[in-house]
Amino acid sequence: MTNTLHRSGPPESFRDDFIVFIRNSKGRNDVGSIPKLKEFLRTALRHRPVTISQYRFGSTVRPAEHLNPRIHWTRPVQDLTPEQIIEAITKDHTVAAIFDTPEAMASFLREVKAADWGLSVNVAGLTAPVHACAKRAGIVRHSVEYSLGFQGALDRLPERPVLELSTMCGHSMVSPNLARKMLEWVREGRRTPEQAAAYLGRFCSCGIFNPARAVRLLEAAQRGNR
Amino acid sequence: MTNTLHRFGSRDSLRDDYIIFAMAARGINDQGAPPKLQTFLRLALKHHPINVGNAVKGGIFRASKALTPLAHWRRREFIAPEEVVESIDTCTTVSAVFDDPANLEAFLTELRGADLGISINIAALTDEARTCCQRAGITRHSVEYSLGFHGDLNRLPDRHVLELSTMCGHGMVAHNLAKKMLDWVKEGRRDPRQAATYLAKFCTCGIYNTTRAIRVLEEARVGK
Amino acid sequence: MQIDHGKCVACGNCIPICPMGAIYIDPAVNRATVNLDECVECFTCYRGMSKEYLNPTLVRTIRGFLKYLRIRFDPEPDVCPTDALTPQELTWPRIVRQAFSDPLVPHESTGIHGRGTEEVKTNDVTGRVNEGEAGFTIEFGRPGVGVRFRDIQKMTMALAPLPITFEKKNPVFSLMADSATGTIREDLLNEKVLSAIVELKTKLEHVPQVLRVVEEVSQDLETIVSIGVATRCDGQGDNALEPLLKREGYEFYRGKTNLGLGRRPAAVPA
Amino acid sequence: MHIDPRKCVACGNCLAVCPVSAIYIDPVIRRATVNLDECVECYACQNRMSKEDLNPTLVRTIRGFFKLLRIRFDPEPDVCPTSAFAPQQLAWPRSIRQAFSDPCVPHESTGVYGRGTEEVKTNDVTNRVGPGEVGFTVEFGRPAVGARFREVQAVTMALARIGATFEKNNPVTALMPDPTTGAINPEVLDEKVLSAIVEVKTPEAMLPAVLRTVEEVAATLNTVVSVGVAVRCDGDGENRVEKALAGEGYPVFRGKTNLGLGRLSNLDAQATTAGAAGPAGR
Repeated sequence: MTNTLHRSGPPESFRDDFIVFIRNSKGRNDVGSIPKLKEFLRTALRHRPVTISQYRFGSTVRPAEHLNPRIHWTRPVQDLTPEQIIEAITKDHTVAAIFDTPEAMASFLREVKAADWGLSVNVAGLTAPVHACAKRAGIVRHSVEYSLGFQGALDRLPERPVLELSTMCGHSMVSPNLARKMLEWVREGRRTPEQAAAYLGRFCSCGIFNPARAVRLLEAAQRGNR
Repeated sequence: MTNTLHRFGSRDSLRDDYIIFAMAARGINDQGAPPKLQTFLRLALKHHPINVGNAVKGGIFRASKALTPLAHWRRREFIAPEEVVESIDTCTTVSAVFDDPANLEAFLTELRGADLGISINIAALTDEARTCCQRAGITRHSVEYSLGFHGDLNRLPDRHVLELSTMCGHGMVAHNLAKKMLDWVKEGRRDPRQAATYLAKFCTCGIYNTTRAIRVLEEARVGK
Repeated sequence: MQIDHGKCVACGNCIPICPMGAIYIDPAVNRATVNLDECVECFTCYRGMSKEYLNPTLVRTIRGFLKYLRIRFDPEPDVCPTDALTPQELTWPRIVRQAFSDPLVPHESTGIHGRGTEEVKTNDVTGRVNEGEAGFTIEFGRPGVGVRFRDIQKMTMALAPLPITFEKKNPVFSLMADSATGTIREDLLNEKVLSAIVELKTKLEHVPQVLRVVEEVSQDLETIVSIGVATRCDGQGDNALEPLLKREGYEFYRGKTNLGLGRRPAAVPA
Repeated sequence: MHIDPRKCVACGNCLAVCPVSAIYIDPVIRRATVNLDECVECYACQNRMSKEDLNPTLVRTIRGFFKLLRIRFDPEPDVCPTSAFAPQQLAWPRSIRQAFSDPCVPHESTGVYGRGTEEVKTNDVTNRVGPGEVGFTVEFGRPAVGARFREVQAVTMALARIGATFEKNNPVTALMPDPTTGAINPEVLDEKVLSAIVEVKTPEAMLPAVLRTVEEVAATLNTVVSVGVAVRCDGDGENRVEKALAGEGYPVFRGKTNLGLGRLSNLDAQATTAGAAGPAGR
């Protein structure tokens, strides 16, 4: 599950993409961890995250089993409130909060450090600002896993804006074809970037798709700034 | 105008793609060239090319200047090849596209006999082109090898899109259009022949290989 | 290229047609709009799309009504229903965009249609590249990415000190401020074109050196570079370039073969 | 995945949704059809599309009438109007596709839970990668290309040859009859999955050899490989590997940082010590 490790894009395209997640380790500190996960998300909400999520459940955008045909005229951009996500946590899967500024992340990390839940907290994002923010919060980072990017039959990958959007679900649940379709729809004025980001986000089963970055990428690609 | 040099694809995906073109050298043998270019195309037409083109006027697939709304239900696919031949009035480059090396070889044999005295080139797999030449009794003069794409490669789309869009080396067939046609074929909104025709209309030189395009569209349809 | 907002009905057909992806529906005016900074004036939309001459108001009304019902017309993909694409008068330096992007506009400097010179396509007649020599075509911007002259200049400046000669009949050469250093005219550096080709000739033994420089500089460019290398074949149709490129680790199997059927008329001296 | 042809109305919405482009409208029967050879059983279509329960005949009639007029319904892009997906019962070895592709399903078929292991994400608790060691996650098939185990095996056998040790608690390792050879169970070699992650741990000195091996083999594959390199930081939060990688020209600007806030807390101290000493290869 390295689903947050390999996002595609040049460094500047990650300036608004920091995923802070917390998880337990089976057999070591998983007993009684669920209240801590909920507390983690409630704390995160005080620092204006872009979205929060639980793995295998999703974020504030979710698919629906039985839609009413009216939905084609009246689809909301958000299906659940953050509080509904927190209430829905019944298993001890990883939970995450996504931030679009290092400042928000840093202020959150300060509270995380103080809360001292004893579970593993990781940040997926640009390593240098994460290192700096952790230091400011009084945290010495423990380990790092670096993403070395893609190799092999690279001609099977789509072009940059499509890849940047589709790799925001590291599990590849966001199809490049769908990402490209949404890019086209935005360019054709058929949907707004916010709506398009919501459609894409509904396919990310862990809810770590960053809608703020998606909206920015969609707006940039809309005008042909590739 | 290296518009035929860099076609994207593996060796296997280029097995049905042979472009042969004729051109005269400025100031050396261009006087009186248009009739020779017409002869070149007329000879080519005897050997079942899938497209013939004039670099300044286009190939058999062309845009229409004034459609009637009925075109959305009924559309003419291409113009008569003879119209392309007739349209040659300047010293331009003319081309014929073959999808079968046997047809190319037969054409080469006839071309050698016709002795037009203008430059003839084949853009294709170099070893296949060489074999065709040898069988037709021709020793190749020079070769230009395509060493492929370098640089900021993550700006390029995926394999199927590139195979379709680079068949107009001038870049007139947009990646986005190629992708749209791939989707339309997948969705059953158009069949591969119709989709290949739309793409070919954007190639201003008439070197678009619709046979190969149809094959790529069919492969991509089922996710290969 | 511009789109006449008086005519455009925002059908969106021209959007995927644009090789640069520079056309979009501007949400503020709900009309197709060209991002002029990214547009390379290739005229693909203007020339490649078939045209209807429908009444814009009528089409907009129908489209608006259908949209209310969540229905869209499913048109032929290559049609502009109202002839809304409108070329603008191009002046220097913007006109350079069209010269390098629209294959049907001749480069004044070359006289032949297209974007380069005759390369080895007429080598049997011109004798431009001989045995023991290699002719390079280094192309920028294709497929479907585009290039600004600023990036081309990075390459020409890196190539200029090498034992090479730039082809003089080449359109990029004609835009150089100083061919000895490889600099390009200052006023063009920000112009974006669909494709530009730098041509040069060198001895076979310098081929690896040139290739290394081209690859190194390519790493730093925000565009695609495609490399073509040409040589003259011997009496058996063999050449020394092919094994050399294999030794350098290049995988290649496609190219352009000049059959050697062209001739100089007796009247023109060699 | 199967699509029920009696329900499908060929709206085409699911085509763009499929990460590996395995769904198409079959021109003969005019229904969305899954190319089962390419399908990786990731369930993105079934699990992530919203569903309506409209009457298929009615929808087809309306669509057919619209088509005559050259008009189409312009729907929400993530909706299946007739709930036409019909998951099939997956038998071995095909069941392995879903285990490696659907993130919502545990790895029960291999006896390992989760797509990979906990990697470095719980390194503060497990100490899986210690000072002077490097942990690699070599991932096949993502983003959205898919990989067959035959291709995974090409790399695992090469890694075994240079003496790398595979993480025991990993679903790919579980498919190796003998992990010292890197060979994978022949029954699954042709199975295609959305993503498979190979994990190895080596001493720091072997870093260049592992990277070179992966790169060389990756260049011969018809899939995409992504490499992650994990290290333990020192007391100042620094590590030598980052500089070494940057020196080799790798783009090391992004990654996953473990903040070191976790600790052992389970009451069963016996199980805890056994677990902490147990994992981590070698």
